[in-house]
Amino acid sequence: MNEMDEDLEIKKEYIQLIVDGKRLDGRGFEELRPIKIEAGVLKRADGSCYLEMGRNKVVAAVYGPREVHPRHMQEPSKAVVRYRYNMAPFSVEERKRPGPDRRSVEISKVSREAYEPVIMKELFPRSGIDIFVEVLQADAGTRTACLNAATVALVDAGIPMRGLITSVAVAKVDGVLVLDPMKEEDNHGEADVPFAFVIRNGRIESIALVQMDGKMTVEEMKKATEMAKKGAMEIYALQREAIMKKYAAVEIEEE
Amino acid sequence: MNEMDEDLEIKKEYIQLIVDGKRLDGRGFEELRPIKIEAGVLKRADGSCYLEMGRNKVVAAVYGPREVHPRHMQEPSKAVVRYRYNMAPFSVEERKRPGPDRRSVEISKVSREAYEPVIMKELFPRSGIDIFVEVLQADAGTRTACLNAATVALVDAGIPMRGLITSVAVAKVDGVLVLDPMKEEDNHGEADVPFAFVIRNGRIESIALVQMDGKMTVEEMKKATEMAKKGAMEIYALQREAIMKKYAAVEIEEE
Amino acid sequence: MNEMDEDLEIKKEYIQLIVDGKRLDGRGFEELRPIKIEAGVLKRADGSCYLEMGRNKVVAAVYGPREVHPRHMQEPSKAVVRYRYNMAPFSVEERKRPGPDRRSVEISKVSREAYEPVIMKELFPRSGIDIFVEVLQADAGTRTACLNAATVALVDAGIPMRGLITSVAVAKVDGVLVLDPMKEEDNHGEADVPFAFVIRNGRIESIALVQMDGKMTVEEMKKATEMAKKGAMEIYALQREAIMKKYAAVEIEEE
Amino acid sequence: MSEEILMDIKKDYVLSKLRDGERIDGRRLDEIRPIEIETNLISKAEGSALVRLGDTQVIVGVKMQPGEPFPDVPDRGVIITNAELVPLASPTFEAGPPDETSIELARVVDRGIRESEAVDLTKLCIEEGEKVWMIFIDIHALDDDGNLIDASALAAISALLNTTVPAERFGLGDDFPLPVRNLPVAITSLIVGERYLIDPTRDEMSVGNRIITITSDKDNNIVAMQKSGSYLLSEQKFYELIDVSVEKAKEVRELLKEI
Amino acid sequence: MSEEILMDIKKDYVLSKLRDGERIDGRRLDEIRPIEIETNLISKAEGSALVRLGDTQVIVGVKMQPGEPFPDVPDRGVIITNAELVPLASPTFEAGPPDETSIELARVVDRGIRESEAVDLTKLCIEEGEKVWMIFIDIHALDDDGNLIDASALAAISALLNTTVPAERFGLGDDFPLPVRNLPVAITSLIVGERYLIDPTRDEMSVGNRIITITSDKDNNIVAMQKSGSYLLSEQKFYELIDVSVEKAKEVRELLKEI
Amino acid sequence: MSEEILMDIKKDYVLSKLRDGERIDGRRLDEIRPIEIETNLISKAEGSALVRLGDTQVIVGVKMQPGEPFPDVPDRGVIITNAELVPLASPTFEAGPPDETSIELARVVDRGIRESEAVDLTKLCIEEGEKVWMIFIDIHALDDDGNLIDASALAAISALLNTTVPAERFGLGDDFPLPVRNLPVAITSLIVGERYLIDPTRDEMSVGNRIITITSDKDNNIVAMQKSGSYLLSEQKFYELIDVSVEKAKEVRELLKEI
Repeated sequence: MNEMDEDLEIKKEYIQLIVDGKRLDGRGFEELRPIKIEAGVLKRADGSCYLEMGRNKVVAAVYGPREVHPRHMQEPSKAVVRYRYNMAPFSVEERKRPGPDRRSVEISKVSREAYEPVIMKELFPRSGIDIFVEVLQADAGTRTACLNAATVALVDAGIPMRGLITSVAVAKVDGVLVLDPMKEEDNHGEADVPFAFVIRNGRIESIALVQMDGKMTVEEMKKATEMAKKGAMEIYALQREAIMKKYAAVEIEEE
Repeated sequence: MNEMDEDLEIKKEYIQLIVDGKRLDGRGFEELRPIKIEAGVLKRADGSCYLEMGRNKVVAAVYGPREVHPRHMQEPSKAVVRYRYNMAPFSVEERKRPGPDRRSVEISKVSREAYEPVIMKELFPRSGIDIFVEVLQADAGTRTACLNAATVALVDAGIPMRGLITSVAVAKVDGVLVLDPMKEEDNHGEADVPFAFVIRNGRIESIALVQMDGKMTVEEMKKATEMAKKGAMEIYALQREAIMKKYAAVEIEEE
Repeated sequence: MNEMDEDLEIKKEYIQLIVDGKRLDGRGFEELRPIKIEAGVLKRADGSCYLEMGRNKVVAAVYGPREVHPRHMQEPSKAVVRYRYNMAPFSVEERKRPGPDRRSVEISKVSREAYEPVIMKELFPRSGIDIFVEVLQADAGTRTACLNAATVALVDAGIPMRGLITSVAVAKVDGVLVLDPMKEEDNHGEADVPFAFVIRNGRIESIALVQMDGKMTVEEMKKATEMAKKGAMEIYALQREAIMKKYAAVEIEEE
Repeated sequence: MSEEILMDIKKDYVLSKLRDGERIDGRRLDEIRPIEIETNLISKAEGSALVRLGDTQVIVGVKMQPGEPFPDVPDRGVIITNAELVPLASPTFEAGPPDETSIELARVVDRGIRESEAVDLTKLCIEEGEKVWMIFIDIHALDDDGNLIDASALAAISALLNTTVPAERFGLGDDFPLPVRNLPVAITSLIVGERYLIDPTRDEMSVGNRIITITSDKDNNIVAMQKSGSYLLSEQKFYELIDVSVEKAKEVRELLKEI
Repeated sequence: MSEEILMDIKKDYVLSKLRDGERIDGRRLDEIRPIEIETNLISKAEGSALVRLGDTQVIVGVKMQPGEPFPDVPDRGVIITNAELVPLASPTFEAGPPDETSIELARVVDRGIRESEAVDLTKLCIEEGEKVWMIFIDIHALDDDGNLIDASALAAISALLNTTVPAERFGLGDDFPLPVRNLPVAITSLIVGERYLIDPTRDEMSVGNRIITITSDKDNNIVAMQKSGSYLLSEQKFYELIDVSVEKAKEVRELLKEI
Repeated sequence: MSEEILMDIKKDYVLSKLRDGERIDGRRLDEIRPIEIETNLISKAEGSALVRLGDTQVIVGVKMQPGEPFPDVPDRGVIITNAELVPLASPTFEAGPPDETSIELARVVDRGIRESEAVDLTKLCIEEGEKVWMIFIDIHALDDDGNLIDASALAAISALLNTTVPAERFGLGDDFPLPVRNLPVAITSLIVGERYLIDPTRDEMSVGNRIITITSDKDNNIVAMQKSGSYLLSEQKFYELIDVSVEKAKEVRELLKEI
């Protein structure tokens, strides 16, 4: 059935996720998974990025500003931003049928809506800016990993932005809030809240994306937001570093 | 399989449908099911109608005359009429997969062809007149119920017509002809003949739709037509009443 | 699953295909199946052909040069050639779902690419030349049968060409090469190599199509090519004959 | 000359002839074009027939295989009718999923066969509620010179008459002929003003796609009807058409008896 | 007058009123339109509800049938939520497969029901690992005058409250009421500059599609959230919206208790 | 500068160099770009490989699961090969269902593996006629700088060499390495007038998409061939290409032996 072909996010049986005050992978509650970012990994794209966030492996590519086809999709006074989130069939435990499912359509929509107010679309009338992200391996938090990669790819492509987007989730597991949940915490946890923030002049200015499913009190939600902000600042530093490294490499090459 | 995803009209086992000269729901042979019609039930549509005919519950909406997209579908000298018959997934016993199947494509076609010669298309060159009907609950005769609702919605939308369309079916069950068959009579009967007539100046002028499946002699078919005409005149009175009531309500409001 | 809906070419169990130096149907190794060709079998098409090659039965139709829709598909300096290979649902043992599968998409592509350099496309800017082939009964070698029929239909339609295309396959069965394999030889054989040649001034000029699956040594492949060339010349004679017959018939009619 | 202008010229010609009570191909108003039926062309199919109705050509293949019955009729075979209007058959047909025309065609043909109970489906039960024979009737248009409906309906019943149930291939006993017990025949008329033309050609259809198909069976019962096209039909003409269609069907049915 | 100009005029009007802290229909900024809930309209469905939220109308039907459980939760029923934005409901909706708007709508409604554990799925196991009850929640928009999300979420939980599991029809014992144990309520706000409008109408949406939906349950837990639309949200406003949404949900929940 | 003019300039440049027997990147006519093979990147897949052929990058993942065999080979595993030319990999790729290019790519890669009998499918029967291992080979293009076919074919066989059958996960005994017993290698050449360029880059493809792929196995048998593109090939060149392709395949095969 059409309406079923998706990665249903099912609440599974209870598993103890916090043992002796530590998470299953030994991380502290406010600790990110290891992150690896490399800018400029693809030749054909105008900007690109490879990113690992824990066991997630994603690639982002940016094409544009370029012509928009078909023409009636053009906007006379600004660029059209597209965002396509896609999972490779082999990226998950059970092979995923190729092509968009309802989950990826939704993620693509909210991710695009996060970038639209940040990209200086008015500089490129009638143009298109395309952001493509491919999940090669998935392990919870793929949408946040992809948003982080997309930001680096956009900078790599030289797309002017009002700020940088940095994304991380907070989960509630065994009654406590934890930063950047991995697969087990996402599957067996009580709540998951992915955030994306706009960072400008080195500080968080606003929320570009927020979704949530699970159960949290109002107070927990506010605490989760604070926790996510701290995590985002750490990721932001790594995004900057990857960009710098690329530019440095280019400069060395150019000398 | 694509070609199977439809409500197959299957002849089921024999059930006695006429008991002591009466139909299973107590109706006489030439008696319609109870009908309820309300015009102007939707805000967004230009015209609308809610109609019950026995256990059938349908809503019709009319949009137009309005612009036609894409442009190459426009006709330079007249309006383009569209008709979309659709069943809600929960309208039938076994949940129906959303979207058009072969049965609804055919019903949409013959229904549109019934209205095309009646709507004064030549008054609205390059425009579109869209008739949308939704079956919320189905109980045999949905196409006739929808046609009756569409007529009221068209009048409510102020679309000029050469006459009004009124629709009713005749079935053959246990060897006799009955007007406006319900589900049991349709499923277990010997024949079903849906008609739509054009009524003008209070009398039936012509046949706008006729289909048939089952088995009938030539004489029975002629008798069925006469029976349908009588039924149609009764429905026509109710359609007029619903329209009058709406106008009266409007006039009262406007005073 | 979408990616499975196709006629998978599976290697089946071993069956002895050469008995006493003869093929199962009594043919010699370099002998074609009986071929029957009739030109001009359809009224509506601009050119047409019915062709039997063994138990294969195919019809080809050519429409054009004609207008191309939608317009953006037009090419300003030459005709657009389309080729659609399609199998009737009843043409194979197990009923085939209507519509294109991956196999027919590939066959359509390589067949179109065989005709594109042969048809004088530059004579018909902005036009379309459509070649449609329908397999009514399939028995190995349908793509070669269709190419042979398409050539006759193109001539029948009066489309100017640089040469005629003639197609035949060579298979390897029980270690020997055989011309024009039938179903059993294709299913249980070791290799299958369909060729299409361009014939001009009565001799083979070049290869317009070649595909291969199976296992062959380099030497066998060269020998297979020679064998195919000889078979193609025989088919070419029959194609000419069918065309002549049609013209003769036309002339007689016109007298 | 553009297709549109050509159609207008044809239309004028058809109408001017008709004013004198004549058809452009010289037929009487109620005359059906010559019919040829060839059966058993497709040995890979369980049954097949090619029908030529004038220059219109349709081939129908019947394939059968065991499958699940519908839950409400657990002891009966299943008929599935499908029509492909492949672009080979007409310059106006396009490749792609079935459009409303091909869906209507398949459904009108299907109704004639189903409602006349042409196939005795009760003989096609293999195991009640579990397994029955599925009959796939595939209509494949080859050349559309008008009135594909009647040609398709005729090819369908001809192919069924010619069908052998492939029981052996599925390890279900001996093959046996498909039990066909009725002979539905569809007659389509084109309505032109006060007149109607039986079995219209494509050139005649240029006056407007205003047709009605009336299918009747061996006992002269009406078993299916379909008014198709944007027009209004007077009751009087409707009655006339019923009478004449049932009469003409008898003529055509004689051909079926020879199969 | 073109649709675009009309939208601009509406937008100006909405904004000018808002400068005085007023809404064009006279509501307070945090006031929800009048709500009517009608249940049990569709006797063919296992549960159904029509919700009128001002002039917005949505009908939800619930169908149930036995099916296979997901392998990782072999003992639980399955919920499948689907939304059709049929072209009857708005001049901007088009026929065709679900687009991103209807997919998002279905998923946001689904999350509220799923995450609040509104239905006790453990009570819907028929045979562990083999057969469980499938719940199809079909959202059918009838009239989109703004905020289809809240209307749909309300119609969905209302229909579930009204659902009878049709065990008898499938030979699985006596029918029983669907075990519903929580009452999620979605509250959607439109962000306009420094202000927000709860339960926006379509005319109000002319200022830009910048909304956030916050769903909370009977214990005032947040169970689902969705920021939707191209805009940036300040942290301060986010916190305010959480507080007010949970409060407003309480009001709406009172209506559900009457079903 | 428009894409079209740019292509024309590239084409002129390629052709002018070629007149001197040179390639624009300095390679010999029959020289393959540097190859890097990285395996085992995707731990969620049963096997995986990333191939870099110059700047062209392709990743292939292999997933396995039990499934039904085809009725005519009830004791053999099933291979299903699929290619996605995602728009990330090239400005000319578009999202959507597979087009003829990606279908051809998948089928050419598939034929090389299938016909060389690279995987011993008889070792992948679980229960004859009921259950066998299904091998899903998913080709995912990352960067198309020309000759995706050879890169994909190489990544596919590399991923298979690296595949472990996940028997344990499905309760079917111990995991075991996928039985790979042949090493098909595809070599694609671009035909330019009287010459051919082995392993063409995208810039070289600007002279016209006229290629032929010849796949050979460890015993130097040809196992698959595909002429692709609108052109005519002389018999003489065909024979030359067969010889050189088999030779070059040997070179590439050495890299596979290191996995």
